[in-house]
Amino acid sequence: MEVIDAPQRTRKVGTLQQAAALIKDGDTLAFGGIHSHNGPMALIREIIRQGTKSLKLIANVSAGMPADLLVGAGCVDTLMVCYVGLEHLGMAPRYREAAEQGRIKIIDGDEIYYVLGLKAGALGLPFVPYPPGHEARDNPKREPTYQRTLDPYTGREIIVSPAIAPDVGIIHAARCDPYGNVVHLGSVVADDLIAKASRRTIVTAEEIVPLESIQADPKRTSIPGHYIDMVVKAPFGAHPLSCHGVYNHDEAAIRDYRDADIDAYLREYVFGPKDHFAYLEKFGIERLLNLRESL
Amino acid sequence: MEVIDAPQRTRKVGTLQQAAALIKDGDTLAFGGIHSHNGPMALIREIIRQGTKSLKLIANVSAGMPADLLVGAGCVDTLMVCYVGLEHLGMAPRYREAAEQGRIKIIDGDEIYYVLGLKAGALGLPFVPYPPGHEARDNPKREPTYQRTLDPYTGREIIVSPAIAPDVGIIHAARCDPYGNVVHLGSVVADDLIAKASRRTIVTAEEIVPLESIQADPKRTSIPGHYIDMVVKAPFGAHPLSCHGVYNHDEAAIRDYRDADIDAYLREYVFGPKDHFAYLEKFGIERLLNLRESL
Amino acid sequence: MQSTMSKSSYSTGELMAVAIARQMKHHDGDWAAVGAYSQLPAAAMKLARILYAPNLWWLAGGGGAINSSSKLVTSTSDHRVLRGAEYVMNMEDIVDIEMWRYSRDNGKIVAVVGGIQIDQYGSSNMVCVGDYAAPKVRGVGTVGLCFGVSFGIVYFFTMHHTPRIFVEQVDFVSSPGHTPERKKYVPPLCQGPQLVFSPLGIFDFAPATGTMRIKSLHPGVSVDEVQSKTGFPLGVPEQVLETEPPTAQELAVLRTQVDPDGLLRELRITR
Amino acid sequence: MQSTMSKSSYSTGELMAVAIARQMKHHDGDWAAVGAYSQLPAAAMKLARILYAPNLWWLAGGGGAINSSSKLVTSTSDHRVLRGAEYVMNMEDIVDIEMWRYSRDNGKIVAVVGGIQIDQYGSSNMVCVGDYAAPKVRGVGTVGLCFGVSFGIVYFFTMHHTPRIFVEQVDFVSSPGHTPERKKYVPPLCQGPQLVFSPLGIFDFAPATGTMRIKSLHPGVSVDEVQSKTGFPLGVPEQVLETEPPTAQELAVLRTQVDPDGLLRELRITR
Repeated sequence: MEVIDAPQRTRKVGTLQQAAALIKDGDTLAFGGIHSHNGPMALIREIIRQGTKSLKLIANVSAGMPADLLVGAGCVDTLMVCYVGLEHLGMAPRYREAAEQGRIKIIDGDEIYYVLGLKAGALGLPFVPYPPGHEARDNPKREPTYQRTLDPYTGREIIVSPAIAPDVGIIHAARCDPYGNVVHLGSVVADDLIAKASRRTIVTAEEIVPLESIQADPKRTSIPGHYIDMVVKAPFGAHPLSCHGVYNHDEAAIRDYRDADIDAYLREYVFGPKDHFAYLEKFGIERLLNLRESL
Repeated sequence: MEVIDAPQRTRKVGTLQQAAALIKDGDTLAFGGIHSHNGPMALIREIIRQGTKSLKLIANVSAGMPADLLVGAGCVDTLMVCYVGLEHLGMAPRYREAAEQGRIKIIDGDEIYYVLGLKAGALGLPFVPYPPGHEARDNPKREPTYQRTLDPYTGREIIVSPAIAPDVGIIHAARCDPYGNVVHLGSVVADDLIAKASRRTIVTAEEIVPLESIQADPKRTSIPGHYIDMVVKAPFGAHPLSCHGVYNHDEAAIRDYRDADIDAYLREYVFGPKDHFAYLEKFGIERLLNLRESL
Repeated sequence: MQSTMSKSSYSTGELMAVAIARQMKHHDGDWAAVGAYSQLPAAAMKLARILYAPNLWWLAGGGGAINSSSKLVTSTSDHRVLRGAEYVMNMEDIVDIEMWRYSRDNGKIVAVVGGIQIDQYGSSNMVCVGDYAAPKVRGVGTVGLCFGVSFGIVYFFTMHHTPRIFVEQVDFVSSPGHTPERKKYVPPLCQGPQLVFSPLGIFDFAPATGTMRIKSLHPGVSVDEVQSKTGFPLGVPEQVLETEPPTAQELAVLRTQVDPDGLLRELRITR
Repeated sequence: MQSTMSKSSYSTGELMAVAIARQMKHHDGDWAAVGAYSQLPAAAMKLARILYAPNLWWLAGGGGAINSSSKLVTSTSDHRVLRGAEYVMNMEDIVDIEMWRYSRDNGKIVAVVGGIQIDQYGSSNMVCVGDYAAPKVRGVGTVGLCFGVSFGIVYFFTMHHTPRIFVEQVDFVSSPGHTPERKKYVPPLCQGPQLVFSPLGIFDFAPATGTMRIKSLHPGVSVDEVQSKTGFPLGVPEQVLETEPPTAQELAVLRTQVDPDGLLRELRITR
């Protein structure tokens, strides 16, 4: 039977410009992916383009170029570090320089601090309580956001670290439907936790798939759409990083970034191109399509 | 090239008898599934058959017949309750009677106590810290395993509940390979957490699939085999409950259980049949196959 | 166009499902949890998404289906509920969202739950009748009612309306209603119980006293009848409204798309 | 049968991968974690599962692949690593198992990790060189070394053997070695660092002092050479063993099944 006058479901689809505008100066910003994979690079370039400042950046569990670029562009005030580096390509140069010169505040986390902090943020737990042993490490001694409390079951003093609840989380995935249901074809890493812990979450996706393709296999959905506030179509939106299941990372482009003068790089690849497709044009269709590799 | 003299991977396949023998008198035992779905019933019948006593049973998040049957058979000393009932079929009669007569000790949990308790057990966290609000509920007041401590970030006194780390976890799933890699075709509920938190975990499965079928789609694996100590092939091993993705629950058989004299039921369906297939014979192939329903 | 049918042409279950569905107009874009043994709210969520709140997200109980679009079945954790869903939550997912969603600014968490006792302040009990240490009836356990202090909004539904369910004071607070302790401890964004959908009517809570009062009575129900079946004095408004019966469109969608097997008409509902 | 090849016929990377793989004989049935920038241990795990420890479970870094059986690639979080894996962990899964596995009696958690500094007690540092407040070099961060107090056993590997890496005392303890604080706080089942695999040799820790000592030196390496490249006095056993070079079978499996692209031969390893 025909349903008359029923309201229609609202598509959450927006543009990179609209998405970047949701991130305000001073926000706590988390981004997804890991190393040279699945970073929301097109959106990060747009955030820089919009001149966003004083971000408290929650670098992902092993962050490379996304964190380094935001630091190099002067957008970052405080950086929560679990790992920031370029894996086999060496140190992340702008992060290292900014940290050594004291231009950014570092919060020295690690995998537990980051992952269980986000989990506590998602749940609203007051803190993360640690089992014994971490007293022997320097992070809880040197990083002042760790605290202590009592374990009432043993009477022992324990270490705790804070819940992490970002203002905005940004992730990149292979597929998303217009209502925010995300499908990762490869590793999810902590993208699901970022979506759960953040007050708002934006997904950029290689393609926007119809709802029916989600409903056909709901167990493939990696993040349910109720956590997602905006969906942006961004093909090759992780370039020069990989998008798992769709294309490999462009290692030469990452090396070029590493070795470049940061201001020249920003002029050429961020402020120069008028939009994401103009950025992609700088690499050309042959190079991009040769990165394609499914799982 | 041919590899000479290399050792072979060890299959973890065992029998229901061997699996039940891993559960000792007095053990803390957790079981998977929810309501009338995915309970490891064949193994539970074998545990009863072996006369296991004084179990500390961690009933699943919404437990029905598995908990009621173990209580009715006199195997349970302490019962952690989140929900024990028969959903639309009413109360779980042996649980209710044993609780009202004080024959079992009840730990009054709930979804947070159970799920985050298992999570803390998996992680080895000393306890679960609660956000404000739960002071207004009676569980933290009446159930003595809750405690209080200080939130050093706010100076506020908070509620905490204990980590849960069962001695043995038992779950039932549609598929498992010989090395313990599990595939749920439907809901996982807390089966993954049970496997993570328990010192040993046993899987009963409708079928044992080859490793290659797991490797063909590793993102379908719901629990990695490193958590699994024994794999048992048990077709219709959840009967009279459903196995998600394979067959529906046998509601008439659950009603019959509910209304039966428990001793008569145990004689006929647990102690009488010499093994699991003899149990299935009591229902017959037509009835069983008519329960089949894929997703 | 939206003609009203006579009382005899729909069941109380259908009436209640429609009433809950209409309330979901206020929750378009919000996220709603439905528990076990919950055909009424499950049908309501399906109906609401078709007619009134297409942006409503809802969870079918412990099975974890988000936005299940299959036909109504008895158990919300039945695997058939997963068909046509958009995501399947495990228990960690469920606790993650139900424990603390009010920190997000893009949607409230709503729940439609029940209890073996509900009192005049909207406290709910699933644990025991009588003394906790030696109960007359041992209940199923607090289960998801622990989230009663983290949900943004709680709605109750009951399949029966008797003085044994609607008691002056619950014997165990699984989830607190408008109690002094809620006021003292629970963040104000977690607003607690707002409405009760029973087989006799719809009830809300007086802001001043936090006590239950009649909002509307279902067709054919009198104030005397509902008061006689309630274990505490109900607030009675100056003008007692009648619950608007299901429209032809609501019933048609319910019977063709939501509940083609007619489960709502077979529910054992006590009036 | 298992003939030994001459030194020139294998690379130091291949030698180290084989040495780590052989150590995994002791971990058949255990669970091993390999991090980022870890071609050596990743190759070792693959080789070990084929030749020595078929029941070894291993995690390829942050990408989360369990028992990856694809050919070696540069990054352990590359999606190509997921091919032929048995499970894909997300970060919650990884933390769940790496934080507390010693409570289980069916297998140890083992890790093969590195550091920008490793000291004589096996403490490891990824955070800074020099003063923490004003570092000469700001490191990448502690990342997974936080599990150094929960892993059952820790192995180190390094791509270089220099006094800048092997220091008397680390400037920041990302993961504690055999320190008084480990003894005081860390459960004894978490045994801490057991071996160090460097381009010059294999090192263990003297039980009495907890300090690093030579276990074996790779072919062609002298005690003087390794001592001159180490920032603290190494323990020297009465008889210094030579690391057994790869056998023909090990090299064949490595080059045909594990690393057909020869990444181990291209690694920038400093001797």
